Amino acid sequence: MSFLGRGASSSNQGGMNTEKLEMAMTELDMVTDVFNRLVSVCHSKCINTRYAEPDLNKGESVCIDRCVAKFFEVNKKVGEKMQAMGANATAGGGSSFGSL
Amino acid sequence: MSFLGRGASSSNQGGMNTEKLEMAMTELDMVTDVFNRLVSVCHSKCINTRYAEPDLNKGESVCIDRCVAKFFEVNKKVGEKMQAMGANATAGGGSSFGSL
Amino acid sequence: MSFLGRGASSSNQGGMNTEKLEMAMTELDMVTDVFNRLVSVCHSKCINTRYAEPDLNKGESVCIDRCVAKFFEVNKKVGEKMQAMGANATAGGGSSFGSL
Amino acid sequence: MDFSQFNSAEQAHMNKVIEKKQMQDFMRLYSSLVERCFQSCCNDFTSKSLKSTEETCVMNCTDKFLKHSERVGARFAEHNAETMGASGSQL
Amino acid sequence: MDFSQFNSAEQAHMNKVIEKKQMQDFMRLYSSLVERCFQSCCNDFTSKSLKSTEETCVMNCTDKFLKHSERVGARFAEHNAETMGASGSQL
Amino acid sequence: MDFSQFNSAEQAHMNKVIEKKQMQDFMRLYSSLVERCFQSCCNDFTSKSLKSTEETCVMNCTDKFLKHSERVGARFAEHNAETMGASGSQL
Repeated sequence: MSFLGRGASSSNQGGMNTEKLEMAMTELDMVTDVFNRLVSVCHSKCINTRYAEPDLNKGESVCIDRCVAKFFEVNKKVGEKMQAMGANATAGGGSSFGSL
Repeated sequence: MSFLGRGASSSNQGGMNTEKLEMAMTELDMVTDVFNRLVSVCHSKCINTRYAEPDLNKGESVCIDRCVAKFFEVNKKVGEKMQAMGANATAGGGSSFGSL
Repeated sequence: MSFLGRGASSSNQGGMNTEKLEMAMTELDMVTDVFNRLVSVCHSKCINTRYAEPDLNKGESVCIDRCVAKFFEVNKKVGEKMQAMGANATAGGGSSFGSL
Repeated sequence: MDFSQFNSAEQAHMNKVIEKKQMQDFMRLYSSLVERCFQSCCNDFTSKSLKSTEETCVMNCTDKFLKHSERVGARFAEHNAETMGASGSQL
Repeated sequence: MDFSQFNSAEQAHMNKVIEKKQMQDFMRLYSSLVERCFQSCCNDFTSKSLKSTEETCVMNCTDKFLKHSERVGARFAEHNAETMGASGSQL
Repeated sequence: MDFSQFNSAEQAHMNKVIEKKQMQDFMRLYSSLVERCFQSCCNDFTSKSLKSTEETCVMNCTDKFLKHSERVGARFAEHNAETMGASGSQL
């Protein structure tokens, strides 16, 4: 959507390399997306939703740390798997899965 | 958002009819949205989440085929219903519901 | 994304103050987001999903009214809480939470 | 939202943007409705065609969701009107 | 979708936009897959490293989801082809 | 992300875009928090006003979610720092 209406010479406007900026924005969007999923999934795994107190208790805190570590391990495994399956052919040859 | 800052003569820039392109993009977004929902809902209906094996078994495969067929039937019924209710007045008179 | 490629003098194009328009659009997006969440959460609280009849029954109707009222009260409490915690420092000093 | 401070070019542009957004929102509503009613009503995949009980459920689900949505919208608008007082137009 | 009425500048632009969108969709697929398989397979947080049963589950989950997605895509394409007839290209 | 190869116009523009995005992300966080805490804490619709037990629950829910989010963020940043080594700035 956002790429419509920029005309053909869109790759250099006002002294800016817009392609590079767009790539940075896409990366930022992706990191935000992963972070939001991580927050949500670790909340569902670790936080007691009775909400009897305002602070994270010891068990919840430890659970969060492990949850994040495990999530990144899963992220790496899934990335390797998808690369092995060649599924990332679609992605234009990106090779950075698993490193996030 | 993406339509801001394009100026008044936005409907023809660089020899492109941007209105037409935007319509095509909107359609593409909509099809992608429907497809993602279809994948998600049929996964929840058909796939055993114990993940004991990597392949779709016979039962899961047949279920997927029926799930997709049924989803399109529901899509059609809902579209007809909304047209009948005149709810699609909001959509600027689009008449293609149910055909996706 | 949509802000890339607009050039440096983007704040006034074609006689329009785009900053102001963008702010209005952001507000519109936010209101839409809140409304969609409200519809979804009150549906889950109030509507019987057996769908035995097409109309809202008396109990469902009353529940919806109370659900919306309560949601706004929660919205206000959460906004006040976040302001008290200074969490909204990130938002560039916006002070309109709780009023939606 | 209060658009009264916009000049006419801005208002015209804003109207176009809002119209576009309403179209997208309607599409999103439509597909979410299909997903929601399918999820609630279809649980038998021994055949690929809709059973009549499923179809009735889907029709009621659609009807009810739209009525629900309308009622929430009415309460929402009332709340906005109260909160913002008499100044300007609200969503 | 039928792009046959587009001129060449429009088609070139459209292709770029679609390519970009596919990249974003792929990223979205990737992160949703990680979330999905993590949610289904990881339930023990007495340690921070993946157990071998969890790892097997994640691998199977990934494999199965992609096969599921492919199969849904095939049925989806068939449906589109039927609905739209022989005119133009479909997604 | 590493913005060190950007020229100053690009960095300035990028900063503006990021600021805008942070605003939107904050709004999204805020509404998702309201939804989450309402969903968990409010289950009695025999009256339209918040009961004190519900209010306490909502306050704790908000507090806890923000602390949770902060802790996840800290671990996330550590992970990124480790993965990417000493080169450039990370999100």
